[in-house]
Amino acid sequence: MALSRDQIAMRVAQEFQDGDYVNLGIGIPTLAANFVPDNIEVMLQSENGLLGMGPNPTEEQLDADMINAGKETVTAATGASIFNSAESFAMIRGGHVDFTVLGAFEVDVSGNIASWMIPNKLIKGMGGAMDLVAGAKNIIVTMTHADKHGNSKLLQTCTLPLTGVNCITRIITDLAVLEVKQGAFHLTERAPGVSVDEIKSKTAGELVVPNEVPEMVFA
Amino acid sequence: MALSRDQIAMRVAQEFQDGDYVNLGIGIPTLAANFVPDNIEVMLQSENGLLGMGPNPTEEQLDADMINAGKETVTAATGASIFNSAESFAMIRGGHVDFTVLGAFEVDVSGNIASWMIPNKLIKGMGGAMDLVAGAKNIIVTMTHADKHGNSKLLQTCTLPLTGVNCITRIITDLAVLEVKQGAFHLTERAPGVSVDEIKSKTAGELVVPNEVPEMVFA
Amino acid sequence: MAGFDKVVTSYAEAMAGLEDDMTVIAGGFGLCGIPEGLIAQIKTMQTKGLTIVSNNCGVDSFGLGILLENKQVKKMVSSYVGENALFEQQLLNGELEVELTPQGTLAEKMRAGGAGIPAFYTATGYGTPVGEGKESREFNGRPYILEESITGDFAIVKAYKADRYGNCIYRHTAQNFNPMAATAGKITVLEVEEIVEPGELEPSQIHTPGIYIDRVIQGCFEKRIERKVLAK
Amino acid sequence: MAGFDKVVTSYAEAMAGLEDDMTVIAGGFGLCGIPEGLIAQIKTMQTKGLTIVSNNCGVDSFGLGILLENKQVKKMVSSYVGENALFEQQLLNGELEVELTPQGTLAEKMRAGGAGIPAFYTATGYGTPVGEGKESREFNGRPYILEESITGDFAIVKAYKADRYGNCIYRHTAQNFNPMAATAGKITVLEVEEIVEPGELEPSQIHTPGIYIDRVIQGCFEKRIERKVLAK
Repeated sequence: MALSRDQIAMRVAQEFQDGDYVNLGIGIPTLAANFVPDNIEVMLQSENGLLGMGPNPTEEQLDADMINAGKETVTAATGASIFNSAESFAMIRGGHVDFTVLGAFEVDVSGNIASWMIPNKLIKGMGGAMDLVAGAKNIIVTMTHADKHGNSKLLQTCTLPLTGVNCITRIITDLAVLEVKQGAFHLTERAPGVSVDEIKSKTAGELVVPNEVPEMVFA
Repeated sequence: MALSRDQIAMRVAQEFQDGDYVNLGIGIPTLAANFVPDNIEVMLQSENGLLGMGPNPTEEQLDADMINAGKETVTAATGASIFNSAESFAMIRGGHVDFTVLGAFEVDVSGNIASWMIPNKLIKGMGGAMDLVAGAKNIIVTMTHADKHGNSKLLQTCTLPLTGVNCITRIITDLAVLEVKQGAFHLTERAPGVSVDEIKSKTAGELVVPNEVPEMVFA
Repeated sequence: MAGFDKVVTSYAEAMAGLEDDMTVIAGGFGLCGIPEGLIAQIKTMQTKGLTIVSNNCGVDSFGLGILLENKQVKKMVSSYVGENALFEQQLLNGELEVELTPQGTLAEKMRAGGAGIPAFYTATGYGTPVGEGKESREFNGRPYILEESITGDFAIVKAYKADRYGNCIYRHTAQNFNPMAATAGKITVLEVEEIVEPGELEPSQIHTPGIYIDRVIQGCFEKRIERKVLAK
Repeated sequence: MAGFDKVVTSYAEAMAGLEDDMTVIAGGFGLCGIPEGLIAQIKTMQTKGLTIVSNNCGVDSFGLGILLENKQVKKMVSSYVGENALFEQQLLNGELEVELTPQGTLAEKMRAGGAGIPAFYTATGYGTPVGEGKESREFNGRPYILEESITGDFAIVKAYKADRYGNCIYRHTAQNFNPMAATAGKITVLEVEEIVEPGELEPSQIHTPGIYIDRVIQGCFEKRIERKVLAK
């Protein structure tokens, strides 16, 4: 069965290693913070200028000067640092952030990603997404495998305006985990109870399927 | 009579206005700090990362972590700020420092300056001089009009490797004050008791001399 | 010896010299760390045809949004304007131009503008609409695009504490774009929560040295919260 | 959960992985704010053929000068080396290469290296020997030259206090090149006067966030003064 949003986030959190600096986009990526295994620690980077983002504040802790990149009120974790936007993106673009996790409208077999604009429909802007995909050491895209009309979001070539090129190497969807390499999606795991055939039918871009595709394991 | 080093510095200090941020090079320029008129205040920038340089320390104030760009021990004046080298030169190169005063081996009628290298003889390096002449709003060169062999240091074309091009607009020597514009040195003041003829004879580059050349006035 | 005392006592004085069609760089991220009183003063002045460089454009009734409402803005240079319905409407009507710029590129463009760097290369935006029409070049086998710096006729900046010389510190994440904006204005105006005497701020802890600041005004801030989220 | 604890207890551990012919970026200005113990460790390791990027090269018997003395340095990238007679001698002998780089350009090259900016334009050095062989281009009618960024296999940095996560602050003008050097090493090693617990440093007053730091070691500093000048 397709994973819930929480389950996708849970699978994402398995990627992290102790000591990783991680930037989580809005939506499912943010949920991953809730599922970091007990035996490791990651530090969350928020691109408005906070490294070591803590939980949302209590009413007593609430402070208008303490927000994250999603403009939500947050706290600073022990050992946090706070800095300006140029420093924050120096950190991101200089390759110092270990993981960026973000959502997407489309990803293609060349590792291109479209996540910020739907012409004539959505003109909100790219925020920090283009910087994040250009700079992070490892990028994970989380999204549903297909849109609500059943159309695949894993394409041979993205159709929407791009956020970045040749930058996506790993995708975690509600159905599968896939690597992007050598011009194809490589299926490495499937959601528990989801068949390889279902994944094939919902993947429009070239898909490489090994003989054995293990199910994801949740602790 | 030719000005002493202190007198050159005194004349330099007359250029400053209340509220100016000033970077003073090693030698005569540094002396100018001693002659800032009582009714104005300037703030000294030291390019190793100090804005608001104070006097040298007493034995009690002495601190190895508190030096200026000449590597001398100094103090911080009230209202000083301390920052890193990239910030210091952002300040300089971004045109935020009002005055740079520095010495030179040669200056020419195009406003070119040579101050850092004598081939096969002196290989100390340019330090911050190239940044300062490229960035400051106003640059004053202080030097003796001629070298110790009597050779003019105000040339038609510099012969030594340059520090910067088309950047010098004002020169204060032991004999005169000159503006550099339209491909010539323009004599504007002479040292008390120094004749226009002496200045002419010691200026190798094209010199424009007005009918009246007032003597410098010292308070 | 008043040369370094940059404190002004009225908003009119603070924004004196602002004219139609000027470029204004504004600090702040969303509604966090914005110079509320200076924005209100621009509204009062009714200056038209402004180009505003700011990561966001406030919300419909607060922050820079009030200048949109008042039709004073010709062009916005921003990375994200999704909180602002009026923005979308004016854009679709053709009343407003927008130059969408990646957030990190925007921050770096302001810094470069203040630092005398006219242009720099970045990988951000290569191969995307942001890179269209810009020079691209490879360094060490990777493609980058050339981005030019930004400077403004004015910069409006919000800090926590400043001394009379303009040396200032920012509080928590209200820092954001403010330090870069401060460096990039021909005239930089700083609105602060508290003015202190020179010497009260520790020199090596100052975020923005006073050399970048032309005027300092004591403000009074609402500090509206855009998304109040509390611990569960 | 030791992932963020970067404290090491021996200099051998601090500089582990340094090999012949590597590039080392060093913080410090003259003898101020230099990682004394890390430099001594490089001498102990006898690593040869090093390229050292540092504003200065110490003096003959102290700071980076001891690596010159020990003939471990193949090339220096510096802005000013006038305090060092040995330097001049090795240069004239052809034992040493030098790349003289304006001080501000050097600082910006390190910052750019750490910030993912492969190159930038600057007016500094245009029309001088520094600009020779470099691309030049006009922006707004003024000529600039293209300068490329610098990164190192190692960066060695000196701070005042750091927490176990590597967050640190510098003291007075011992800051200088250290923050930029810290960002530009593949492995960045921080030698500090005092190690504190995470949370002891105020987050918005941290000069270098721990993300740039790989190893932290408690040092013991002589802090030699290059030019002691006292008030008259």
